[in-house]
Amino acid sequence: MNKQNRIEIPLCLTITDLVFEGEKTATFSFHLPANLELDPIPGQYFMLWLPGDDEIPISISQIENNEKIQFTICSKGQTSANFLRMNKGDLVGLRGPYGNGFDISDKEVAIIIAGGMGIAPLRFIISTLISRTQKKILLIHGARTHDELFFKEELNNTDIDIRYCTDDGSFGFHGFPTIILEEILQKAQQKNLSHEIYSCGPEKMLKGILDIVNQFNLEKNAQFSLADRYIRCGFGICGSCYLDGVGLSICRDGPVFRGDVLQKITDFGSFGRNANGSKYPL
Amino acid sequence: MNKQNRIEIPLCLTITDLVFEGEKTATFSFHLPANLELDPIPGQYFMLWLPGDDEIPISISQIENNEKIQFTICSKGQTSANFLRMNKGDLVGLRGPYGNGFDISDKEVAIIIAGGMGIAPLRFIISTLISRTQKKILLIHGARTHDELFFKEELNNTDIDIRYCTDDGSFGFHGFPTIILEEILQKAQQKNLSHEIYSCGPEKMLKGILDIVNQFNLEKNAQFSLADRYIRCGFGICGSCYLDGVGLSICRDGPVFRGDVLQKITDFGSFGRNANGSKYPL
Amino acid sequence: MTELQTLIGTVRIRNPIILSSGIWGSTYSTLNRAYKEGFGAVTTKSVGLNPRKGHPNPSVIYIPEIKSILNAVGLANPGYDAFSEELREINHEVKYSVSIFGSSSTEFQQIIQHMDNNLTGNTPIAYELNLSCPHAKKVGIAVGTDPNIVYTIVEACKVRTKVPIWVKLTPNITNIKSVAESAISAGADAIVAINTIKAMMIDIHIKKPVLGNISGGLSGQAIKPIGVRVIYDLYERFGSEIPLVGVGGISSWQDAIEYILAGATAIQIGSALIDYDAPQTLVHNILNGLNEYLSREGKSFSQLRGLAHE
Amino acid sequence: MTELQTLIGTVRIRNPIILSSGIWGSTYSTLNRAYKEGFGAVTTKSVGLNPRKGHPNPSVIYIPEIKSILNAVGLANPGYDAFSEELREINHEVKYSVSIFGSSSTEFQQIIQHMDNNLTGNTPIAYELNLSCPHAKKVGIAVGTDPNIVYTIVEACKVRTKVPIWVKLTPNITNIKSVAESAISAGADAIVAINTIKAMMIDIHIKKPVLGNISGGLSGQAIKPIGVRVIYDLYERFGSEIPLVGVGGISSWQDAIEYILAGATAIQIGSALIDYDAPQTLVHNILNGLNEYLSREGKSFSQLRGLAHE
Ligand SMILES: Cc1cc2nc3c(=O)[nH]c(=O)nc-3n(C[C@H](O)[C@H](O)[C@H](O)COP(=O)(O)OP(=O)(O)OC[C@H]3O[C@@H](n4cnc5c(N)ncnc54)[C@H](O)[C@@H]3O)c2cc1C
Ligand SMILES: Cc1cc2nc3c(=O)[nH]c(=O)nc-3n(C[C@H](O)[C@H](O)[C@H](O)COP(=O)(O)OP(=O)(O)OC[C@H]3O[C@@H](n4cnc5c(N)ncnc54)[C@H](O)[C@@H]3O)c2cc1C
Ligand SMILES: Cc1cc2nc3c(=O)[nH]c(=O)nc-3n(C[C@H](O)[C@H](O)[C@H](O)COP(=O)(O)O)c2cc1C
Ligand SMILES: Cc1cc2nc3c(=O)[nH]c(=O)nc-3n(C[C@H](O)[C@H](O)[C@H](O)COP(=O)(O)O)c2cc1C
Ligand code: FES
Ligand code: FES
Repeated sequence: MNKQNRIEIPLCLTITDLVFEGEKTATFSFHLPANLELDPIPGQYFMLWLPGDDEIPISISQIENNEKIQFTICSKGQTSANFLRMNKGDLVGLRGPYGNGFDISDKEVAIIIAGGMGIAPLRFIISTLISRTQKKILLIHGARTHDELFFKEELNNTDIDIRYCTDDGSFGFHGFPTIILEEILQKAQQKNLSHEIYSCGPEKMLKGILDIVNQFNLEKNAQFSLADRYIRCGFGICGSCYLDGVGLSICRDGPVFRGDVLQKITDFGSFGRNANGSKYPL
Repeated sequence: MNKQNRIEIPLCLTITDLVFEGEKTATFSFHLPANLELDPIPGQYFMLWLPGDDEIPISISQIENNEKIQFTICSKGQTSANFLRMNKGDLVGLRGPYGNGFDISDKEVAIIIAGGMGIAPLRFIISTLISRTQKKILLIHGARTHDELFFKEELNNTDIDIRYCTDDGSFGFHGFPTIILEEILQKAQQKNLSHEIYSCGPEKMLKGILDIVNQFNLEKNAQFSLADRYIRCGFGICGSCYLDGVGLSICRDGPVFRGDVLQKITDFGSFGRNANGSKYPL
Repeated sequence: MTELQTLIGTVRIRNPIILSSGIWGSTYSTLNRAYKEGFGAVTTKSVGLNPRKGHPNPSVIYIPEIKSILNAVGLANPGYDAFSEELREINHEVKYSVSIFGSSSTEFQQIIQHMDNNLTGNTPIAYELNLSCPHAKKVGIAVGTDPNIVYTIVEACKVRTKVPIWVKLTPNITNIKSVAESAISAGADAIVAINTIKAMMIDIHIKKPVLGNISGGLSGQAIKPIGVRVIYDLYERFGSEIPLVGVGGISSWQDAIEYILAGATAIQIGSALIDYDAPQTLVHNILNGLNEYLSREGKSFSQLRGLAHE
Repeated sequence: MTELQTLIGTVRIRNPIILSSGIWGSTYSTLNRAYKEGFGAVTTKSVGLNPRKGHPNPSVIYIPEIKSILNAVGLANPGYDAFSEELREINHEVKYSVSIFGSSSTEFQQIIQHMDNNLTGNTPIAYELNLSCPHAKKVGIAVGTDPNIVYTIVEACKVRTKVPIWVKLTPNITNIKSVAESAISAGADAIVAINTIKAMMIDIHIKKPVLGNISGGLSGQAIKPIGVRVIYDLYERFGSEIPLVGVGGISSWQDAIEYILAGATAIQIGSALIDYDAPQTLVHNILNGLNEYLSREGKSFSQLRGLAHE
């Protein structure tokens, strides 16, 4: 088992801060007790329990000093919507960190591709790369529309290169981030730099990215966070989140996988499974 | 809880050696697995399980390198008698070490008083004092008869001063070891040396010793091992071995007590309790 | 700590932490000591008609991996006659209850009558009927899983004494609510739950059960989630109709509160004493934790009961 | 490791370590993977008549202090129809049994009949009837504690299929021997025990039960001594009349041997998978430990069964 410290039994903490990033998205802050030393890795997630309702997996959006931890939640259904109705001071149960996070790697350039809510876990890897490495960082940040380009201001305040794109053309490039990725990789082939790709977003988009990195033989240097599946236990026991093919779990073997592993996952990008285990097309 | 390593679930080991010390007394050797690091303290005991029969408390008689451990068992009733019928290679269950052992103390002279089987745990404190301190050691070794002065040869091979006594006069002084103790303490008063007294034997004898050390105001420097009571759990839970007065247990607070504590034990030297908890006169 | 005074039916104790039966309580000295070290009340070892030496050893084994104890002491006790003499020595300020086992209602009556007569100077706060020991023949669980027998025994005890009758139940049962219901309708003044859970251990070298009695009962942290559920179910069924004393795996103030929120009026502690050099530390930690919790929550102790049901 | 081949009734598996129901086994890929990683056989997640999303989360909580899991998944499954499609994808060399739950004998019959028809290419080694889930209404424990209902269900299943019927029992019962007896006399080919033990957990800050379903079942190391006793009791009563599959808290080769000595023919493992990055390590450690033990003891595997009873 992972020797990392982990909260297993939901720890109820009050929401110390709640900031709306958009109409249906907010960032929640909590103060972790001082002695826990969880040292989470970007890409890892927590199970967030809304008492009386349900518990959902949410990536760590940011953590400062192992203490102030943030989650960014987008309203997608019952529980996530109810989260957005909570207030500062309300109690939420936290357990985690769970899962396999992003590797920092030794490559010279980090290309980060965020689709929609996928920016949340990537925000954490971006700040980690900035503080711990000298890498050149390029962010391709896509969303449906301008309002959903969360953390724009915060990210603009860093030194990283950012390329925005929106599906509706309301800001930045009008189109999918995958198109920009392809361009960039094409140019990069000419230069002699090594690249590591970090991505999170809808599984369809990740599938598109995988196809592109494959063309460039970069699948081993591309990391994907699959944050779009049903999770129950978080530690690989219950079987709810296993992917077809070799039988890997999102909750424990993932949510971050490298491209060469993703290729063996036969339902990647095509099917998900809901709480009862039946398949639905993505 | 005591942070000492301890075997809690009986660990079955083969008897690697079995040496008769007398007609009804034998020393059993076992090899402890290398990684346990039990570091037992003289005066502590183990629970020795004879499968199919019962489990009895037996003091550690000797241990070498945290590995070769010895117990000296005297046949007193069913289980101890059955132990003496065992052979090399037979399996015995061990759990321990339990209880509170002897303090080494900073006194210049160690007076050791053994009555009968009481020599077993004292053998271990003697070897410890010899190897770890420069103390002058004086052993008063009493038994009913010559044949029951166990470990005589081994102890004669050390540098310590030994005074033998037997109830029947068959060897050494004809009389109780308490008489010798009194003499020694009287002489010691004249010299300016500090004394620590270690004793183990029938409770009646220990009572005699307590009365004597009291006269010399040495009760705080006298340690007594009460190895003559019914023990069930070994860790202070079940209530079988609690002594009257302040409510101390033999199994966990003892078996070694200092004289000033013993004074508060109202049934010391007068009553014991059997397995059902009823009192019997000692 | 007046605010932790607890009322179990008509019985008032200074705090809700009670020493459970079979831990320590075989002698007047340990009962005195436990009370002195802070328990709100103490329970004696279970006593029966005749002296009983209990099962052969090993009879009490600690399992560190799960912080639990496996025991088959087998209700060792000196018989009610000798034991009532022992109990006469208990200090008068000590609040104690006497745990009793028996195989029939007349046996229970006989013991209670004798205790009533002999303990007039210092009456126990309750007789706790052990209808739940899982490792002794014909008594304990043997009488505690049949609602009719439970009814008969409790009723028989109630007619014999004015001392409150508490009934200690077993979790080794399909439906604990039905025996609780019998006990309550027969007049029980409180339900105590749970006793240990049937369990055993086999040594793989000797290839024999470790306990002298082969099988025994599991207590300690492993059974806490099981005990909490029993109390929750009983409170769900009976509400505040009957006081509930929660026991099973409690070793911290958080555990104690969990039982209270589930519906317990008070709690008992047994196996956790293994982790403390003096139970004083344990009891004080729990009382301090409770007090701090209450002031953080702005609630009185009695307001906590059953809150998890709301 | 031919020497670890195990016969459970007429079913031969390559080793006696089986993946238990509800752990991993929701998809064909995990069943394939578990078999590939060394299990002698694998059990599917329990399947019922209709799709069921299970209880709200939290539904699976790990309790590190006692190395145990509290769960109330609530028999989430896609229904027998979709699930039989899933199972058709299982590799042909994989020995698997299908765990089934239902609320009546006709429900069980319907599911079995469908499975029999759909899985002709790769027949399961057994249908394991889950008469023991403690946290779902009307099924599992609700039908598994009444000897008559158990009889009816098992008999109904036996007439419908040639595939062996294994019956998984609950320890949440006063007398497990009587339901086992019913199952056996109705023709059960093996008894599997134990399922989880009713339990719950309350959060003291939120003052609510943690599990979405309020109450759930305890599994993992805490319940090992309880499971060993159940197997010991069943073997004491039925001897080698019926194969017994021991399950509950097994996480090492020593645990596996303890169950075998108690009377188990084979064992299942669930919760212990939490401690391993790959179950491969766990299964191999157990198989190696077993093999070394057997050669030290100079015994064959089948000779070990029930030795603690001699
Ligand atoms: C590892 C991981 C990390 C995640 N990180 C974040 C994050 O940082 N921020 C964030 O807002 N969300 C994140 N999610 C997604 C989030 O968990 C889901 O949005 C949430 O569980 C939906 O719950 P609900 O009750 O609101 O929706 P439901 O009412 O359950 O469903 C509403 C809709 O969402 C879909 N859905 C159901 N379950 C999921 C699911 N698990 N994931 C995606 N869609 C689902 C349904 O198909 C349905 O269309 C993450 C998911 C995973 C697996
Ligand atoms: C801490 C401790 C350390 C001990 N160390 C040793 C040791 O190193 N070597 C050794 O030979 N013995 C030692 N003993 C004593 C030993 O445990 C007993 O002799 C043994 O338990 C008797 O068991 P039995 O079944 O043979 O006797 P039983 O059949 O139980 O009793 C036979 C006789 O012994 C008496 N008796 C019963 N139980 C005990 C008891 N626990 N202690 C003393 N007498 C008892 C009975 O009253 C009876 O007279 C120690 C005891 C204790 C408490
Ligand atoms: C060594 C031991 C002896 C016990 N003896 C009794 C007893 O005599 N009567 C009784 O009602 N319960 C007895 N019990 C059960 C406890 O009172 C309690 O119900 C159980 O241990 C659960 O609580 P715990 O987990 O705090 O120990 C005994 C428990 C242990 C460990
Ligand atoms: C998360 C989880 C889900 C389970 N689901 C089922 C199930 O669907 N059917 C079943 O018969 N048992 C189920 N069980 C019980 C296990 O199969 C097993 O009987 C129990 O966990 C004890 O074994 P263990 O201690 O090795 O886990 C489940 C257990 C867990 C932990
Ligand atoms: S959520 Fe349980 S296995 Fe992944
Ligand atoms: S032997 Fe159990 S308390 Fe001492």
